[in-house]
Amino acid sequence: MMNKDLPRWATGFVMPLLNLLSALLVTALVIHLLGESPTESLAILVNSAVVNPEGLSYTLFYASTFIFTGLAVSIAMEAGLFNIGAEGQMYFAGLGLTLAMLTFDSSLSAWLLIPIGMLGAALFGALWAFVPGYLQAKRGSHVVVTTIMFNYIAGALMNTIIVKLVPPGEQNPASRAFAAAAEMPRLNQWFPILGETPLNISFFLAIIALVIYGVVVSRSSWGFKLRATGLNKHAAHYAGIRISKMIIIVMLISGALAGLGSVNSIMGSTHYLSLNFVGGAGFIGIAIALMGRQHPVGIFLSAVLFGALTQGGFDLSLEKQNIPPEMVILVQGLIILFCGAMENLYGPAIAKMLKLKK
Amino acid sequence: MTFDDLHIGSILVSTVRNAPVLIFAGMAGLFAERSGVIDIGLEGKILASAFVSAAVGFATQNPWYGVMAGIVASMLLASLQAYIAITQKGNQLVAGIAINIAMSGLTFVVAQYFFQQGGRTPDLGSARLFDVVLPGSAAVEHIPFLGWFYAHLIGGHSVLVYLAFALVPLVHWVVYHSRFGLRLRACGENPHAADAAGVNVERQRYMAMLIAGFLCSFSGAYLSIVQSGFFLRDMSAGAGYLALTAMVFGNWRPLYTFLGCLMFGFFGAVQIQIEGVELPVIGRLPGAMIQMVPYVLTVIVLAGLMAKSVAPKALGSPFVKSR
Amino acid sequence: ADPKLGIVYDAGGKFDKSFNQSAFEGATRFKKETNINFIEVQASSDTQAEQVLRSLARKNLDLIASIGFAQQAAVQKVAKEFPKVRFVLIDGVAPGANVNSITFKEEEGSYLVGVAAAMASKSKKLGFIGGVDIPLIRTFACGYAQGAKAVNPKVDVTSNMVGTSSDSWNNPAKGGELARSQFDRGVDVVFAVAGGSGLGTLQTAKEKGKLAIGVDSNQNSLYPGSILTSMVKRVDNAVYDSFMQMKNGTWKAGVTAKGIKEGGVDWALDENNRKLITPEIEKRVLGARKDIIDGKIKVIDIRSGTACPV
Amino acid sequence: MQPAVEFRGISKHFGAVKANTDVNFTIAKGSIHGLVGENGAGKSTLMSILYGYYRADGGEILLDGQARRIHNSQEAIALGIGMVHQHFMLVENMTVLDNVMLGSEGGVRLKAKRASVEAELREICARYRLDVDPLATIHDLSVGAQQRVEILKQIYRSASILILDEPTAVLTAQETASLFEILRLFKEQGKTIILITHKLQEILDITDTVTVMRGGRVIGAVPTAGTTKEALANMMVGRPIENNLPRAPYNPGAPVLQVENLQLRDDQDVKLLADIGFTLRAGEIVAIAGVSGNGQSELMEILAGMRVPTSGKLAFLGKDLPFNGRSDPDGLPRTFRELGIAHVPEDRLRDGVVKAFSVMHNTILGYQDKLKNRWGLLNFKAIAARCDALMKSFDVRPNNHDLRIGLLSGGNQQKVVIAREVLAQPKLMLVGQPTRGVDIGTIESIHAQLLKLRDEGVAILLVSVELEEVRALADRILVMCGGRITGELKIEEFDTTRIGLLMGGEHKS
Ligand SMILES: Nc1ncnc2c1ncn2[C@@H]1O[C@H](COP(=O)(O)OP(=O)(O)OP(=O)(O)O)[C@@H](O)[C@H]1O
Ligand SMILES: Nc1ncnc2c1ncn2[C@@H]1O[C@H](COP(=O)(O)OP(=O)(O)OP(=O)(O)O)[C@@H](O)[C@H]1O
Ligand SMILES: [Mg+2]
Ligand SMILES: [Mg+2]
Repeated sequence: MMNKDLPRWATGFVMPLLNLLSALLVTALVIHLLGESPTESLAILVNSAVVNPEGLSYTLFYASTFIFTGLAVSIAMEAGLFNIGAEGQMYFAGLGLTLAMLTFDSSLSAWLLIPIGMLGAALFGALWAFVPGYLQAKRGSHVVVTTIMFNYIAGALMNTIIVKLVPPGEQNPASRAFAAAAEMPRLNQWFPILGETPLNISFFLAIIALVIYGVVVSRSSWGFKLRATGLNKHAAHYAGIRISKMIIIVMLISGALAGLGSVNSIMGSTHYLSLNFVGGAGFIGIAIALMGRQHPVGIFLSAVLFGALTQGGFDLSLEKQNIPPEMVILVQGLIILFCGAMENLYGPAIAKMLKLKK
Repeated sequence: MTFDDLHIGSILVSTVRNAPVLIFAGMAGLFAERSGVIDIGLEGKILASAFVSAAVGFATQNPWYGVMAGIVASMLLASLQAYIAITQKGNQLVAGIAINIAMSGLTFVVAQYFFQQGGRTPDLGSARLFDVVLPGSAAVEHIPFLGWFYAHLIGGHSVLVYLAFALVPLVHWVVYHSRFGLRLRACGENPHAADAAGVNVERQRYMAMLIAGFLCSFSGAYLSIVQSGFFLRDMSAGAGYLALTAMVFGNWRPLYTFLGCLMFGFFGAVQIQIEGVELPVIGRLPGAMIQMVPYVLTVIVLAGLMAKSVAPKALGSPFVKSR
Repeated sequence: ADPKLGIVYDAGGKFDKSFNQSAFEGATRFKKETNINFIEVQASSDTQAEQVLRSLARKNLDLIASIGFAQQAAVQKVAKEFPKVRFVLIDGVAPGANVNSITFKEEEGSYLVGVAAAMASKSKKLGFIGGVDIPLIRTFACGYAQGAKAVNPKVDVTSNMVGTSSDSWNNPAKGGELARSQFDRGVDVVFAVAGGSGLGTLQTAKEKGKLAIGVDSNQNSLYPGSILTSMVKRVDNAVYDSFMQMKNGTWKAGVTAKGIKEGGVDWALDENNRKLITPEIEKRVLGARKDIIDGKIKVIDIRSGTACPV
Repeated sequence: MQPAVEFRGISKHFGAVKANTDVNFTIAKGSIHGLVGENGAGKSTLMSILYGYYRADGGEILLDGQARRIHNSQEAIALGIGMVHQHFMLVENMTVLDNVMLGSEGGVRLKAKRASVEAELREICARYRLDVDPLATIHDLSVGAQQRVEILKQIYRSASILILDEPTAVLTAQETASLFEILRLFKEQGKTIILITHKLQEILDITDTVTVMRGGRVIGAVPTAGTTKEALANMMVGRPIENNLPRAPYNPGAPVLQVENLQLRDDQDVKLLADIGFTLRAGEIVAIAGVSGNGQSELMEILAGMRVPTSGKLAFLGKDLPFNGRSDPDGLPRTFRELGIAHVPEDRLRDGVVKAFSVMHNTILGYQDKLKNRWGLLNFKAIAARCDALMKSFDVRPNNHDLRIGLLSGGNQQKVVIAREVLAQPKLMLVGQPTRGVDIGTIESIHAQLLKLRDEGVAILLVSVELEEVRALADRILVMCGGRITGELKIEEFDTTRIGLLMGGEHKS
């Protein structure tokens, strides 16, 4: 209510910035306590994640995955569903993609393999979200609970399957590597300045997905129905929206989006399916959706921020002996805390200052 | 597979030992959510108290100091959550998730800094909480069934196990038969009504969150100073989420939540027992497949038996005075 | 000049009480003896592994030790890009003229501890607790069972896995719970191959007065009197040797599988478990050890595609 | 006169909105004091300040001559102030007993007190002739009964100053009458009562003095005895109110809706509707009168496609309504809307609007698919223009289509809903409680709209518990009780007593 009176530049720019600074301040304190220099650490972080072109490309590579998982969580959230299962959906989607690649990578060209891989991933991701969606729609089983369960189930199932895909004589619990044709074209072939980077066209796909998401959710009649369902089920029913169908469809889309995240991770980087390749990207998607307020621009910025942390924090731990890689996790948590949960921390203060000036 | 292969006795004892982590956290979540505050941050609180309990327990070589320090840590986190959810009227889900993530990082960083063992605390050794042996256990040990029942199912656990089980009727009483509980439920259902009736909604929610923090700390202490004897990074391993699931499963009611926790403990124990055992029809299941048994069963039970869960109506929405 | 050395741990980190830690110890030993420093980094994901290796390679390091099979693809790729940099891959095989791949015959060491376990067990029921159900862990389990059954075909081996996620290596509560449940079923010796979760197993064994077997490094000293022995996997030696060879200019690329004969795996006998290992056990284990070295006993490696015979 | 409450220079603003400006007046002890004014005049705000919800920006409140600062509801309750809110303040899944005890439990253990409180409640119920079972759960109670629980709460706490904010908005004539009986009893006991209502007849019936507010200020305070409805209305709105709106002569056309033998049972197989049958023709308004909770809501929901009947025949323009054996109404309202059935739901906040949407978005709710282009996109420029036109012609205030509709007053929300449904040019219009909680000026304009629609040949089915409204709008009247139609009257036969009997279940005589 307070914010209503604040100008947009304050709520949209100054406050998030202050929140981010607060998170960094706490981080700096921790770094100081660990006996390292906060300013140097920040310099390393920024340099590694943004200034250095190769680092920036890694930032954007991680961001591409996060955009997809962030979108997956966001779209479900618009319908009032809290999909905690992006992690499992992306994991299972990796299987769909991999099965497609293992089948076709020796016979088809890249132009066909990429769409097929995306389709496989989206399909399997959607499939993994279908059951929770269906149970929510038809049986009223809480989607939060079922998606958590489905994360665990995906873990167990994928473990069983991946072990079966290991080529004989290999140690790594992973499928065989795909043929070169099944690799997403990397951006460094057009922009050599990016250096050796896994950044690939998935990044553009992610941007396209953001735009489509933005248009569909806020400009289309389906998006209108989606949001109405999320905000008021009774009114949605009154408006003739088929709520159970909506829930199932939105969960399918959500799962498919989470699934597309695996295209970047697998076809864009490792080129094989390995155990636990998702590595928390699904959970980060929750943070991104919440911090980004389910808005395409917000999702993009949060995804890039988290990508930068993943990249920069890694270099930081490399250069600073006392800062373990786990420090990044703490910083992520702090940023979500300040920028996502306490977004209004400085609202009253700013309001007061503006009033005083007048 | 014969009946004996199932080792019912072992499963039951294992259930009793598995459940307390979930019971403490489940009851904690119940207080928070019954007051209207979503507590997805159980995981982070468990982890924080597990670490602090172990670290202080080790440093002082007294498990009870560890437990107390764990309580302080968990309650501090709960107050932060409360401050965000109640005073700041921020997003409760975000707050909880942020705390989970931050604690996963912080416990590692701090443990590493102090102990230099890769985010682990040293072994507590004798500073652990050990199992209580009921008087006369040795004497009755040899009586069939009754001996086992007395010495191993009822007896032979840590004090915290008894605390966990004793907690359930206590929570039930507080929620349904005390003034505090009446106000708690009212705040979670319709804070405006509570407010109009002269209940201080914010204070009530703060208290609920502090209780949640208090109870949740035992979950962490149980993990580190009872079950393991040290702290290890991310050792909560999803217990907070599982407890939350048990609570939703239990429809935000203490007794059913307790049953949910037992159910998870039980399925977990069954899963241990059937690993590697030749099952009728299916044959021998691969280890990883068996891991999913508890989760699949939960989904089935949720879809079949307890489809409709009714959350407290005001859950998740900050209380803003006005109509 | 001194060689520039680097070591890259995998997601477990250098304190995993498992092979990363062992590698760290080997490198540290080298440093102490030679006063030559090394750079160390942890790669948390497969994508990061490639990034790390590349950034180390760009620093013109002479030798990079990559610990863990997860880095296999990354080593293969980066080694190709930087033919002048040499790589040692532990636990995996990558082709390349500048790569030395070192794997271990975990089945052989496990066989030895299986023999010891079967002899020490009164109930003739043995337990195995693995972290995650992957081929490497199954190799341990199968070697262990082969050794045990060689002593007495009637010995029963119960096997459990902690879980399926990466948490499974950090869940001592579950590791302990699995052990309790196995003890309830009559098991009296348990072999834990589960990283941090295994610590819970060892501890529970001590608490319950049963025997446990440690893994990777010599864990006998953790709970003297209740740890029967440890299946040591000398990653430390592999790293130490590689660094030494680099220093002495004798480093060679290739593929090595280190078994007992090559000093890659072994059982651990020291003052901590001296009392537990009776002369008969010792005799039998040493006999088996000799037979394996002489090739009289061939322990099946399930990774070669052969099913576990027991 | 001894003053119980004195407002001195009270001001309160919310952002730019001046809800109360320099409010001064006095309420005499032991009197019933009426408070009237348009929607948004500032009545609720003033009472909220008295009850400690809001802190006034300026001015002071005197209780029994003493200046008091009331910071929260606890303090208000301690000072003997009780409030029955516009929207009931009850915890739905708790019993009456627990709701009464909430906040005044009298000890840590509930059990110790429960029995004695229950006995006391039964005693109060008997004394005040309040028909409430203390052990019933709130969501099982009718609206009227919930209202009685609110009163019960205040009696139990022996409030000496009782504020009632639109207590009669959802009550039937009988319920209102019995509420007033209780209020008179209170007055006899020396309690002070402040009554907010939009129904001027009630002011005349029961109050001693009446204060009129407009735009946050007090326009006047007059003894009730010396005033008339017209005079009050004039003060409130600033212009005379037309009571007899023009309407074309009754000339019904072809049947639009035919209902035969309609039955509805709930999950527990309880009969909610039985043997409903009637015909509705083009160009007529048929009103369904009855105590709320007697099946009217269910009937409306069935006709709107929001619920599926157990059995029965429903024909719209001669064709069967497409329930075709479905058990799930999911999506059905859309089909019905496309056939030409519009629906103004009785619970507008629950069903009729999405509070978090802007006014503009709410004007397309239910019609979103009609307005999309072939890409499925909505042209929000055009929709905004459409919305502006609509807001202008229905006089929706404030005139800003980007405002969240939740910020509009109930009356203005209602105008948006009605405008939206009228704009769809329906053949049948279902209207539930169109003027609940709406001020007289707005009632006038809503009634005018509905009559215009009728004159244009639309068939209108009106559900209202307001007999005044029924009399003002209906051509024919059906009375429902216990899920059945107990009688039918032409408007010429309008007779409050007879309708009252039929509403009570007295069968067609
Ligand atoms: N919490 C609030 N925040 C902002 N503005 C408010 C708030 N409450 C009331 N207002 C504004 O104050 C004015 C007075 O509102 P109030 O609710 O007191 O009117 P009212 O006379 O009770 O109306 P009604 O007859 O509809 O109940 C309105 O213009 C409204 O917009
Ligand atoms: N949070 C709020 N912010 C701004 N204004 C508000 C808020 N809450 C209520 N109001 C204002 O208070 C006034 C009264 O609101 P309320 O919902 O009580 O309407 P009402 O006309 O009394 O409707 P009804 O009694 O039929 O529900 C409205 O004019 C509305 O604009
Ligand atoms: Mg009002
Ligand atoms: Mg009103």
